[in-house]
Amino acid sequence: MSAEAETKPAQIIGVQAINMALMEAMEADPTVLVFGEDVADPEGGGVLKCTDGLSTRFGDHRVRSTPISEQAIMGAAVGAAIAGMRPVAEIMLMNFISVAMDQLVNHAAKIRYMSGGATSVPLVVRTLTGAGMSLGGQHSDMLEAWLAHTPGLKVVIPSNPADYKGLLLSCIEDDNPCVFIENSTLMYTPGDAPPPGYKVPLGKASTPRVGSDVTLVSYGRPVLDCIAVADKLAAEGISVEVVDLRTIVPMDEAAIFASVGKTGRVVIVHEAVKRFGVGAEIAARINEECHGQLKAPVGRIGAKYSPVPFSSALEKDYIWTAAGIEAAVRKVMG
Amino acid sequence: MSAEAETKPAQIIGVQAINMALMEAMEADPTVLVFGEDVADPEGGGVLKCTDGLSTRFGDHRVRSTPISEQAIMGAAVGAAIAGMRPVAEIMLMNFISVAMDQLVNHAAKIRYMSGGATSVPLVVRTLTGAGMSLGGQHSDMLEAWLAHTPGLKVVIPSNPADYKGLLLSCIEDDNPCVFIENSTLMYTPGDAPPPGYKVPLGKASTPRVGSDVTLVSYGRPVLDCIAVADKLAAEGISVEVVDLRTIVPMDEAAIFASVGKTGRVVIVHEAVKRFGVGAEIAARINEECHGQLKAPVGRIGAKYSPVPFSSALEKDYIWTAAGIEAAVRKVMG
Amino acid sequence: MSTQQNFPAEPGTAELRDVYSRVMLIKMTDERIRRVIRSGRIATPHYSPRGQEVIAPSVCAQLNPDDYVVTIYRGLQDHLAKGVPLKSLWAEYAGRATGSCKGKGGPMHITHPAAGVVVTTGIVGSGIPIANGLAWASQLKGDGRITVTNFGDGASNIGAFHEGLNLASLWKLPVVFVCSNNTYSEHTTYEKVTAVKRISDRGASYSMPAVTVDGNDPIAMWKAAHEAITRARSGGGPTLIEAMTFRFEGHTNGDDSHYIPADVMAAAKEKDPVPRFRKLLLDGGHATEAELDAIEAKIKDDLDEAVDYALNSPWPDAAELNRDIYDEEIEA
Amino acid sequence: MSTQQNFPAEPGTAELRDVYSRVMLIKMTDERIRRVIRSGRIATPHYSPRGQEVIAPSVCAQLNPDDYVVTIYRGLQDHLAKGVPLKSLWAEYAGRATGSCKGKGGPMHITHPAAGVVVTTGIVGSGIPIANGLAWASQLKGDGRITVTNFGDGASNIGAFHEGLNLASLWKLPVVFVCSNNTYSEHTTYEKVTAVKRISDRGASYSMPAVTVDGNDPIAMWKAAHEAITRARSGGGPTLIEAMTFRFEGHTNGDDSHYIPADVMAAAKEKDPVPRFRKLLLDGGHATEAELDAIEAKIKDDLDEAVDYALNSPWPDAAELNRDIYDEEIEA
Ligand SMILES: Cc1ncc(C[n+]2csc(CCOP(=O)(O)OP(=O)(O)O)c2C)c(N)n1
Ligand SMILES: Cc1ncc(C[n+]2csc(CCOP(=O)(O)OP(=O)(O)O)c2C)c(N)n1
Ligand SMILES: [Mg+2]
Ligand SMILES: [Mg+2]
Repeated sequence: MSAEAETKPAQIIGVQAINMALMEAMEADPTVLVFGEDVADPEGGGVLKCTDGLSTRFGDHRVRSTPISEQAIMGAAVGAAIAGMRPVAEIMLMNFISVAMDQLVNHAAKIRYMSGGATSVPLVVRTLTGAGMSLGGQHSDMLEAWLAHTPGLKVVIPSNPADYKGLLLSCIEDDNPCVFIENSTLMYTPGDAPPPGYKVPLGKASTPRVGSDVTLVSYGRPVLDCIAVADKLAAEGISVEVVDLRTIVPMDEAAIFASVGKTGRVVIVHEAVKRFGVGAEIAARINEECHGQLKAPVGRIGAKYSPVPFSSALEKDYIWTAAGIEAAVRKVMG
Repeated sequence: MSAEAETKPAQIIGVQAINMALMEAMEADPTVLVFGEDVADPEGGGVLKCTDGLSTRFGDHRVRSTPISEQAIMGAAVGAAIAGMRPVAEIMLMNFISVAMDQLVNHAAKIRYMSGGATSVPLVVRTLTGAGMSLGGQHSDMLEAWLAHTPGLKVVIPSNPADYKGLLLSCIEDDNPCVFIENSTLMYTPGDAPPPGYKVPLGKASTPRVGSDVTLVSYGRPVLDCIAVADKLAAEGISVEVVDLRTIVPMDEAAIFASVGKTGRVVIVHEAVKRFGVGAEIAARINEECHGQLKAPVGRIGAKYSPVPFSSALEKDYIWTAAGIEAAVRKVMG
Repeated sequence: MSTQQNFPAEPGTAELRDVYSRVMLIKMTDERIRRVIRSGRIATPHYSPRGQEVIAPSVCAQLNPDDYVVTIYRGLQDHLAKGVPLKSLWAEYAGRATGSCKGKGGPMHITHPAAGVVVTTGIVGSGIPIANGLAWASQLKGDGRITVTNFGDGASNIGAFHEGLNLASLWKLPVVFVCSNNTYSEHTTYEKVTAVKRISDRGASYSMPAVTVDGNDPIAMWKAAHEAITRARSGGGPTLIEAMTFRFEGHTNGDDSHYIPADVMAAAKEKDPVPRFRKLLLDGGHATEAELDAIEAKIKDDLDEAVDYALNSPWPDAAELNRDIYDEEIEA
Repeated sequence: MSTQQNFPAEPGTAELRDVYSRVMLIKMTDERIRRVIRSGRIATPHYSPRGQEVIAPSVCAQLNPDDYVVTIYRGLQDHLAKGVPLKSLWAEYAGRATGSCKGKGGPMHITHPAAGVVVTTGIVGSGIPIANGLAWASQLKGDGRITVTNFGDGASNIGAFHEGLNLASLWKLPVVFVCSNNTYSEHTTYEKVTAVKRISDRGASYSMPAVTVDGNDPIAMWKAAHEAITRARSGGGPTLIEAMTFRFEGHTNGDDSHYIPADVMAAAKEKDPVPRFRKLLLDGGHATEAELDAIEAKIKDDLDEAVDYALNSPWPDAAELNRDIYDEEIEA
């Protein structure tokens, strides 16, 4: 084994990170419950194997495969949370929250407030989504803007295995309802394994690349392309800072404003449909708070205003591209 | 009867405007169907009487009271529309679309696209909402941002009886799924009755007040306060233009940019939660398109980041106020 | 750990008097609420339980304080039968800081964990899946609690009902599903929207014991509830109770029931459960006129006090707008 | 106006041969799809109907071309049985401009109105309420059409099923609800998630005629479908058919069915409906080996041609991104 290989941390993928976080959380806290379609071991421990081994280790009273009944799943999470448990419910794909929106937005998000703080709902919803795999219009949507517009929820979208693990643990420990959004591609993308016990606080952005000319604000899968573009442009002498938000609610606005204050130029990149997306709020906030400091209009990249197309020929042009990010950076550079 | 009274058009309220539009549409086109909870005459013609008289006149085959089954209602609308009808489904209150979101966003909005244009879904969903009546957290939400972020839907929010009528007729004639959002207060607020056959095209803003110093961009119930503030400030010599968007999708951006191009100052006002709301997209677009022309940062007013409180003591401070609009106008005036 | 009280399978004098007191508390509170709303001193939607008062007390009198109740907008009967204090209830109706939800939730969302009232929802059917979650937690903790959830006949046609009853049956959850069948959903009759003769017939879809009972008969209601509660508490799983009743006061304030044929309303009022219950107590020698009058007098005093308390309570402070959205205060 | 064809209550030779041809078309197309996907020439999720081929043809052979079919992700059997042309189907699988949805929808959303295939959905249960809408339109127009909607056993636990069957029964809609019960929802067994012995028992909740039938038996399936179709077409309202079957190829490509016990799979494969059907035709003198071989040969040729067509078709143009979102083209 070479010296280099020795110092390089082990690589894991998102699926493993999720599994590690759930194992640790269930081990540490007997009130943590895991349930959803196919999650128990007789069902294979989840279609992606995220929950593999949990029911064997912690028992089928705490880890349960459910019927295809998203309202019942989400409602059970709400009730169990009110009764003092820490349910981690899986909604197999994010589009399916559309059948459970009532429980999520009218109940999970609002019960603490409507009860005047008499009850609270410390649940986690894990859900998977993302374009780029030819899954078509009903299996790929990024709907975080709906959730961010729903006060009472926290919304988390990590970009790498270490964050998957660290943020999921924080969601489970958090006393508020958290929606944890996993990406179909990232779940198989390797990254550095975090040390045991690793946790990432909610509401704190990371800065995978430090730079001084332009800020890229992003989250989730496009962060990888932001980093690639930053590295490419560094060779040309364009210094790009990449801010990975990690959580949409609460949002680390201080990190955004600090970076934009430094660079004066910013491009926001997300996978979701651009129009009325999270990027609109970020852009509006930057324009409000960094008004005198902007050297160019805020750039925004998101998916086209359309359902997600099936054909790979269309899908690749539907979402962001590295080339598009690069072009946007060059544009704000003037 | 005085001469003045003779020239003043008759006054109607929103409820009557809706009823007139439905009557006209059902009369003109036998494929128009009306259904939802309590809408037929044996059930009183709707809880607000919007659909009063329809089932008696057009028969209970075309006008049907349904079970409390919003998924079944929305699904029936999708299917009937595909089969060539023009269903107008009522979802009693906007919060209840949360139980029917799947049919609305995964199906109504996407079916034309996913079928490559082989089918289309010309349905209308009428729904009621709005704060200010102490209906609490689950009966008052403005959720138009969710719908606007869902490509394939059209989204309409009128501010006065004439527009209620004219826009509803346009929605029914439109070949796309339209969500028509009524406001609980406006439904009882009188306004000029439109002439028979009156129609308002989708995607065209109106300008109830023309001005040159500041633009107020709004829609729905806050438009009334925008107008009141414009009138008040006119007396002080501040000239306020009020742009009433009327439709959120498609949005009359040309009207917004033209007005802001003229005034250089703009405040956006809506009832929905400000954060991640429709105003964020409008602000982002103005900053993108009117970059050099802005004399002050774009102002934004919306509800606080919280569920809708029950107590009138809190509810009044939760949403926009006329005083808040006035202060925002003065602020952008510098 | 929930105290395992032993309630008799049939109500005796003590039980009937207990239930009756709760029934009268509900009836008189509802009447007072409607009066105060009409007077303009409180502005809120209100869903009267007048005519349906017997159901909740017959169930709740057999529950422990820490058993959970999940109810709906028409929930006053559950709130009071389960023991939400009159003062915090009234203050919530009045939107005051001293209300059970600090004025933030309102009558449609009354919450009082000390009385076991943990969820009141305004969305038809949505309490059902939540009740499962509460019951699942009890099952896991082995705390002996059961969960009762109330909903209307109209709710039996919504998806959440189906998903909820299926899961409860599969997981043998300690839940009692109480459907108060007043034969109307807002303005619509049962037959027009429900493709089954009795809602209890739907129990078979979930292999769940289900029964239809006269919800205006305190003895029949007690017995049905006793069986269901015993089943839930002993690990036998859920039960569906369809309690037949009627509502006399319109769906909500302002609704004059114009869509209910006069003869139907008249026949229903003939069966008003409250005078019927009073007669049962008197005829059966369970109580004297004087004793029953004393109950009413006491409730009247309590109501006077509660209304006074509510209307003289402070409004919530604007700072409350920033609280209880999350565990930590935010700038809302 | 839908042509009122008269199909016999029991299938004769002609009917059985018709059904068998469709069955074989489904089986061979599915096998080819899996082969082409494995070869890497097409990248798409695919939900194999292998093992379930008899159900859809037994129904669709008794439908008119303009009758509506609503189906789901596992819908290949319905698409083919109802007559979606192989070329546009294959081109859609390949994401090409010539696909039935121009490559925009993909296999999970195959749409071909000329064949009556108007909705294919990827959301479990969601086709049911939509089927009602189509059927309601037919009822209003008096066009004589009926609507068939297919879904799995797992779908019977979701809210849309409940709401949809209730409404269909109330409005006496001309719908046939076909539940293909393969005893698995993805990796989960029927018993673990369904609190009723037979899904057909749920018909009672909606006062709806319901029947459980061996979905691998073409004669039993034909008869059950005939009764339901006749009922729907004559204004008698909806029927629920639970067709018992099994899937041999995993939930989707990549799934090796590891969660299905080997003996369960072996027993199911013993009952493979396709060889059984072939035997029935031969034993009953309905067809000769040579005739059946000719059917297969023809299908093979058609498949060769369709695959070729699909893989040589153009990709959709980027301009398509702006089309079909609304009736008018927009800058997406
Ligand atoms: C999902 C949903 N749809 C519609 C409503 C509006 N709504 C409130 S109460 C009600 C009628 C409910 O009838 P039922 O379940 O019989 O209860 P009841 O009011 O008779 O006690 C309706 C339609 C709602 N609150 N939630
Ligand atoms: C609302 C919803 N939840 C979950 C899924 C994911 N999913 C796709 S197919 C499936 C299993 C469906 O089982 P069943 O209804 O029995 O049909 P089968 O696949 O066996 O034909 C699941 C859970 C989905 N598509 N929609
Ligand atoms: Mg009722
Ligand atoms: Mg199945």
